[in-house]
Amino acid sequence: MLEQYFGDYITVAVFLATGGLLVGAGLLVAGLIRPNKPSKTKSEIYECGIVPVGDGWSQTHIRYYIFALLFLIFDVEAIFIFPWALQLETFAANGQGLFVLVVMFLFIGTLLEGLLYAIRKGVLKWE
Amino acid sequence: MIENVPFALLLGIKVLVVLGLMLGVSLVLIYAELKWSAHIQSRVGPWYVGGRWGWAHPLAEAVKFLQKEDLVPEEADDKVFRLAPYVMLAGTVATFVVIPIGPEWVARNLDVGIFYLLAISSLSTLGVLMAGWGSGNKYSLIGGVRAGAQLIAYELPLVLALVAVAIQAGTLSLTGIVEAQATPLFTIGGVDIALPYVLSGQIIGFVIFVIASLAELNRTPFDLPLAESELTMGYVTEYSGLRFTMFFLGEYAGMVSMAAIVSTVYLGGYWMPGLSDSALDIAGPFILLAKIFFVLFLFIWFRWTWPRIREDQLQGLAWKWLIPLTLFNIIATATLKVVL
Amino acid sequence: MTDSPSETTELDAFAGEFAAKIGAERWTADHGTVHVYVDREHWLTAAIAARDEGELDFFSWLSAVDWSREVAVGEPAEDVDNLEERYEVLCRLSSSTNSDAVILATVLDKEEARLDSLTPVYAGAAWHERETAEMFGIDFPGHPNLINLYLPEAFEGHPLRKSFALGAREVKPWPGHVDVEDMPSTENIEAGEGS
Amino acid sequence: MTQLDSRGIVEVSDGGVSVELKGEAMTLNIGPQHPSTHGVLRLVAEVDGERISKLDPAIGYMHRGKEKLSEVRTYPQITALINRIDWVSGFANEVAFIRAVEKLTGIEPTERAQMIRLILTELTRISNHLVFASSYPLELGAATPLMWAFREREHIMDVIESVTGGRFHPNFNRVGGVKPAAGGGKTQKKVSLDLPSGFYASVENAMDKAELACDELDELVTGNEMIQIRTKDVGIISYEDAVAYGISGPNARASGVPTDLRKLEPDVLPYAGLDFDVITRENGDSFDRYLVRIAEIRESIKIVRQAVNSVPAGPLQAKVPRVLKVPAGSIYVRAENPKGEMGYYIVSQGGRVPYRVKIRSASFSNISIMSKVAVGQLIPDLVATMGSLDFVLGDVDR
Repeated sequence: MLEQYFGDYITVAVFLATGGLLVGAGLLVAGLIRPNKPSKTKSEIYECGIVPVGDGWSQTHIRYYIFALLFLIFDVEAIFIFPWALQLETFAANGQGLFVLVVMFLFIGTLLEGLLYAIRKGVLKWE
Repeated sequence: MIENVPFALLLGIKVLVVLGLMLGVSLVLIYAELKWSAHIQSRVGPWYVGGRWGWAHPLAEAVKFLQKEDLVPEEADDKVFRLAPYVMLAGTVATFVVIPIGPEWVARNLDVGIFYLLAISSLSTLGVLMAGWGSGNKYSLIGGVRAGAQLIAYELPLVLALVAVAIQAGTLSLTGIVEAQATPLFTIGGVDIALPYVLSGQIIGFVIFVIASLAELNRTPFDLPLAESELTMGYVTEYSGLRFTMFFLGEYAGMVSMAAIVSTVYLGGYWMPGLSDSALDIAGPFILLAKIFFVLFLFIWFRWTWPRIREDQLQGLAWKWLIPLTLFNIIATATLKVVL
Repeated sequence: MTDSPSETTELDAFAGEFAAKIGAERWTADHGTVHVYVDREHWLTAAIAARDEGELDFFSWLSAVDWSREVAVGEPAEDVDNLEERYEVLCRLSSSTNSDAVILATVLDKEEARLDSLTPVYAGAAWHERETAEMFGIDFPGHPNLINLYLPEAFEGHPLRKSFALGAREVKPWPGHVDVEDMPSTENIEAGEGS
Repeated sequence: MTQLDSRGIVEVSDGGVSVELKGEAMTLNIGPQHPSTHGVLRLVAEVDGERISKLDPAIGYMHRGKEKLSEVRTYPQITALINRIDWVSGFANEVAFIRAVEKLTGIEPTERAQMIRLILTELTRISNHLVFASSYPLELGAATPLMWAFREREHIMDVIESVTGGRFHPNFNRVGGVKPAAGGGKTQKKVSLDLPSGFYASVENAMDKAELACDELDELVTGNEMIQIRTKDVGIISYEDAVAYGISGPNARASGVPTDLRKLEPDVLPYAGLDFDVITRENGDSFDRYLVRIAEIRESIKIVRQAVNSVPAGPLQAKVPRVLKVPAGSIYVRAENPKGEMGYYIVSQGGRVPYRVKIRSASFSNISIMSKVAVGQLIPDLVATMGSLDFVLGDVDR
């Protein structure tokens, strides 16, 4: 019974671990075969054959900030759509199809309007 | 019979089967890409290793990579750098949990199948992001950031395209979705006609899903995180030896899993018209494999035909076209579902 | 060939006209190549005039010739004893629409190798002047970024000066000994020293 | 419009939707060992995210001092030196130099040799542009055009090889004509090296294949939406900038500059009797530069087809003294290299070696504009612009 309940989680966990094990085992085998002669030059960062200038971790201007916000909004909304999608048939069978459709259209319409606003505001344009 | 096998043993068998399938198909895919791209470019491709048509070429490459020295740059963030391939591959392997290869053949038929897929497939992008950040290399950093941006932009079309499928199928379980596609829609001359979703209402969803999955997989025309001519090798610039191979393998295994999802959700998965359930138990995996390779052929064909687009264009495509289109697709599917 | 009389006269006429336009007195038009000589003080104004009055908008190249009595490599100049030591800076300008073209030239004393930069007039002169500066040691006041183009900053000497010896020729006189050098002995190869 | 507060946050005043962090400037080396720098060009870019705020090309990794080396070589020896300047179009490099020497000495090359030079120059141009048309899509991420264009280019290389004996560095020009005899020496019998048998048929075949390559490229690359959005309005060079920077050849013609030295310098090679158009375009963006080159391939095919039918009979070489001494004087001769204006300024003092040779190569001026064009571009645009300028490092550094 417990298996039935936790089986899902156990399966997923085992599969995740398998992926990790695959890498680990591969590296282990490779570690036995491969040469290991570290040197200063080998451990340098590759920057087209030139000694790197400055730090590789400088604060970078990523232009995806707004996209990330938009994404968050849409992704959360998408979660709300799924239950509705699954229950649509039941509602339709009960004769409430039109009602749930209109409700969801309003919802999606609001989303679209938000996206349209963002586009019109030039958020998606790279300056 | 299956009920009597202990859970742990069954799970072990499933893991081995899935792993074998994933690695086997990935190796065949690497070979197929070498050959297909060669033929697209009027070359012959691998020719010598293994005697005939160079069939052992991917194996030889794997052996070669095993012998390569494993370098970790001094300036890299050691832990993140080393952890990245694990995350990448773990995420990819875990996607195979829910993909059914026959009516009874699925590692675990999760109720939240589609949800699970979307969540777990993003994990490999996390691996890419870690690799980009951990390398301490500027190209890698830019590549990793690009990968993150791509995930953000194309996760939504993926999700929203699948919402329409969920509406049509009425379930999130992948086995359920395949069964829904096998359900006859109408009868012509006494023959029940069932159609995969690509032919019965989800053509827009299919196209968008394929485009978005190309972006998720960082395949051309969306291979910006690697972008050889701009960022030398993007997020894998600093990786060498087997660690690099793991990214390589992860990329191809990711393709296989994505192709499996597309085949299952839109092309009917293991199901084929005219075959009974018991026949599908045996033929199912092969049918699915054939569909997977059809999708993979599309992926490869696109890669060797098209150039790469720019990030702002990539973002624009997702936000201005794909997302509104998927929303429209949801509305259309839902309306049809209620009306019919 | 441009040596036919009619063409030469045509070219002469063009050269004379052009020299008048930019206020230069000396010009030559041998071998179909027009040289117009200006003073170093008028270098910049001559270039401006050449662009605006002469309608030579295309900047082709800028370089120099080192006239020197002592020559480290190669053959010395003709009549070397009476040679006046100098740098000749040359700038080729042409038209983008027709075949008009001149080489603007000026003469610099070796001691005062300095010349106004043409970058305000022709943006493309920037790299050519940097090249000339490092190769000949000529200074271009007014240049926005006069650093070495090819050579490392620590490099000493100016390679295209006639006094600059060519390393390869110092070691091996031409035609060199490449052809008569001993072949690597076969024993070494068999012993596997290469691997 | 924008104000920077103490946290480094830029606030846009219209409604405050776009609030973005201002990043640090990062110095990024692109090259010398980089897939898209065609050799060893190094671009030191200051980038903010992916936006380039300053670009400084650093050249000189391939500087071979050809001008200095020329001062210690006789004129025939220099020919071998200079066809290595732009190694993608080796033969075309030689033409301007050899014509300069011929004009200084007053030796008139034979008509047959001139026509052969013309044909080989045009074949070189087609081959150069095919290399461009194959490598440029690769820089934009498309790998297949490379193979297709190189496949057809091979036929042209075969023709060049069958005539000159060399594929990249023909060293075929002689003062007064073209290489007259193969073999030679004491033991071998002298063999007259004229155009090989089957030359006309193989040229015809190569031209058909080149045309096929153009058609294929049109289908695969030119009409491709993604190529177009990547290259249109990217890296725009205005007419004024083009001439002020000395940009020549297809790059200049894409900006509307009508200069084509094949028309302007009729006494270098006998183009006068041949019918062809000078291709110009207006926008000066990367896509136009690509289009100009594809159109020029077609024009060159036209030229070659006319030229092979009008190769005059006669000797390959004029009478030239055994030891070539060039009278004192200075001359500048330029010719239309596939990359642009290739010219040689030769100062002779009457001896066997020149006193000074100034080599004017096209790529040097062509890429000097990068530091101006690249500012404000994204890294992918930089690659698209750089590739569209079609430079070769040997031609930049000399």
